[in-house]
Amino acid sequence: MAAANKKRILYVQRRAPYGTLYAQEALEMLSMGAAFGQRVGIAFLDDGVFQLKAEQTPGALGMKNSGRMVRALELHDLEGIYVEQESLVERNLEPGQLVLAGKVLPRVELSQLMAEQDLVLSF
Amino acid sequence: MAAANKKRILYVQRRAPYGTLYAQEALEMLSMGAAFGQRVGIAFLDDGVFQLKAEQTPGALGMKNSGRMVRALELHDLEGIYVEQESLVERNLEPGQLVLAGKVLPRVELSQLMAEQDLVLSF
Amino acid sequence: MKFALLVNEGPYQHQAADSAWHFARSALAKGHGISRVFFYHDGVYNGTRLGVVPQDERHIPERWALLAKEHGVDLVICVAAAQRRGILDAAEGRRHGKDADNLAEGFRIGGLGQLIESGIEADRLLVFGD
Amino acid sequence: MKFALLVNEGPYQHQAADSAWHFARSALAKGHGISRVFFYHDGVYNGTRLGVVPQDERHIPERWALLAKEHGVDLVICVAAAQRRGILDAAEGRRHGKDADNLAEGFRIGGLGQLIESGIEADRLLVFGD
Amino acid sequence: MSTLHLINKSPFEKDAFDSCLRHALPGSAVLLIEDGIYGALRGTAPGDCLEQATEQQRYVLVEDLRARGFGPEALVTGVQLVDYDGFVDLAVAHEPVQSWL
Amino acid sequence: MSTLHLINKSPFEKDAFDSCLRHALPGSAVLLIEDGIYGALRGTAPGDCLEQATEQQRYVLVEDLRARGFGPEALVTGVQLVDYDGFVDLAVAHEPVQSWL
Repeated sequence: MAAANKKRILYVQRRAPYGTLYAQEALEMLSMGAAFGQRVGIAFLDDGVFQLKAEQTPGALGMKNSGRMVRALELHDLEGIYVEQESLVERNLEPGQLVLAGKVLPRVELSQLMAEQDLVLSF
Repeated sequence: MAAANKKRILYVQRRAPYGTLYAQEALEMLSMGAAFGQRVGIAFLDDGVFQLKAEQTPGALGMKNSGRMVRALELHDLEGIYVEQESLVERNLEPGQLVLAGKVLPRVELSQLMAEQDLVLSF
Repeated sequence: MKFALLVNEGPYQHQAADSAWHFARSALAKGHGISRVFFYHDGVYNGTRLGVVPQDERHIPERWALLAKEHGVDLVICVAAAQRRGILDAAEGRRHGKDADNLAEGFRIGGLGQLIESGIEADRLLVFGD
Repeated sequence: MKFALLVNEGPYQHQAADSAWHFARSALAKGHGISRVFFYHDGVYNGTRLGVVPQDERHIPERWALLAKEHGVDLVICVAAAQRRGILDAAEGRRHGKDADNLAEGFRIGGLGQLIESGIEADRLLVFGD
Repeated sequence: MSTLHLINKSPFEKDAFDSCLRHALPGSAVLLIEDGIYGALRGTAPGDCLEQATEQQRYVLVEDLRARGFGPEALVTGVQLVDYDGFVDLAVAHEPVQSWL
Repeated sequence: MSTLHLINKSPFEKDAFDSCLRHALPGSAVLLIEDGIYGALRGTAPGDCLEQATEQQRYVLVEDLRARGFGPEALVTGVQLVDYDGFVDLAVAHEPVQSWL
């Protein structure tokens, strides 16, 4: 498919990990679908930024490490990994505390980015 | 069972109807359990007060009328039907717009009432 | 126009499955196409054939199946989400050594790729969830 | 002390079933009793025997069943909530003319009265949900 | 084309409504469905917020509004009612369609 | 006996945290579990709110805190950590136990 025909697809992650499975299953979908040759990105905003927190240790709960799945995003050929600045600030998280170095964007720029997509996937 | 041995049980309804089934299934439980000879009450607060709104007409959605189930509460031998005043005000609802005449309580009194229960059931 | 729908919640508990069905029916009535409805997360529970619903209540899985039968809508249950939650077709049931299966007629088990494919091919993808 | 638990959500999708299980296990380890776990709303999905879970992941229905086997915990699935959502035992399946059923061993189908009963008899009733 | 934002959550219970309004660009459309319709009630904080979002087209799904016992007279000004057919038309006219779950 | 309030929701996403704190009487206990633990983070609006609720005993479930990548140093002052055994002890010591779902 020619680049001009590629669809821009954005996964929007607004939920915290562990309390629900939404975040994890969205990541599973992204990793399966990333190979479809489209222009795929992922955005973390609101409680979704908690998915990026380093040092997640869910062992005592017997749950899979969601932070490790997030880190694996860097292995995929993604158009971009975006993190909303205001969401980080409201939650007292700093970029240095995150499992990966996404592109931190102010809300106004993330809003623009979301509006430019062909497809927005929410979970 | 002697009155002194009866348990005080309060159903706490904090969710709106239709968007989820929680409210309706909680009412089903109450109507089944009301006959157990305990001192059973129900409290509507936060979005739960929307369950009380008169003139619900879910026919076009093919869903059961939740307001009718709420009205049927008056048929049960309940200790009380309580409605939080602040929750009504925040949602611009007036007692006259409700399907039944519950006891409207200010938040501070409802808080006290909840604390006096033996059992609080949330859905 | 060709729509694809993603349904993320099970029947009854959340209104999402209802809203998606009403949207699909209206779109079809207006002459649009629904190429596929993909069921993910708890949405896979829409595909059970074991539901017992009172006569006077809507039967959500059967309603979906009718849409498939009358309009050729492709109803796809995500295999990964379904396995975890105990929704299996006969082949999956056998493969995993189960003594039963529960997928309703009109639905099929498929992979996540089929959602992505829908998203690419359809003119619009709408997500219904909680 | 005697506890009863109410679980309002299905396995995996929400943490409620996990939290309830961890609470039960800790209470039992400390010498308390768990008289009953009652599954309501989407909680009834905890009782399926058709779930297929990867080896390295927790199997929530089996974990509940083990609690029933080792500690005699009564695992009750609400019949009204279960029928709507397609969770049936063999008798229910036959009664409603279904060709299959899916309730896991260790669970039983019961009425809402059994939750109320638990609430009355137990020293504490804890609710786990979303 | 501009975005159609879908909100299906009560603004009193969840943050989807607030987050959507913070992110919706001028010229985009916002459609309130399911429990989202509570966001359009006159005399409430979320309603005031919606009323002031004059740079967006704002719609309420009438089937969900009626189900919950409300009619147009309960809504803030500037909001248009649509039925499911209108919902389909909005989805045709906008791209992408973004759900705020 | 006094109430044990259970909060399992993120205060940023849902209203359960706020509603619970508005209703919890002096002398009651509040235990944050699951996504509720985000309500105890230092340097956030909900955290400030929890810190000021000095008339209630405030607890955080450590298994849920660690799972989400946080430790005691991230929490506001006045909050005690408990594990699942401590959760059971709190449920024994309080009545009723009220879940804010």
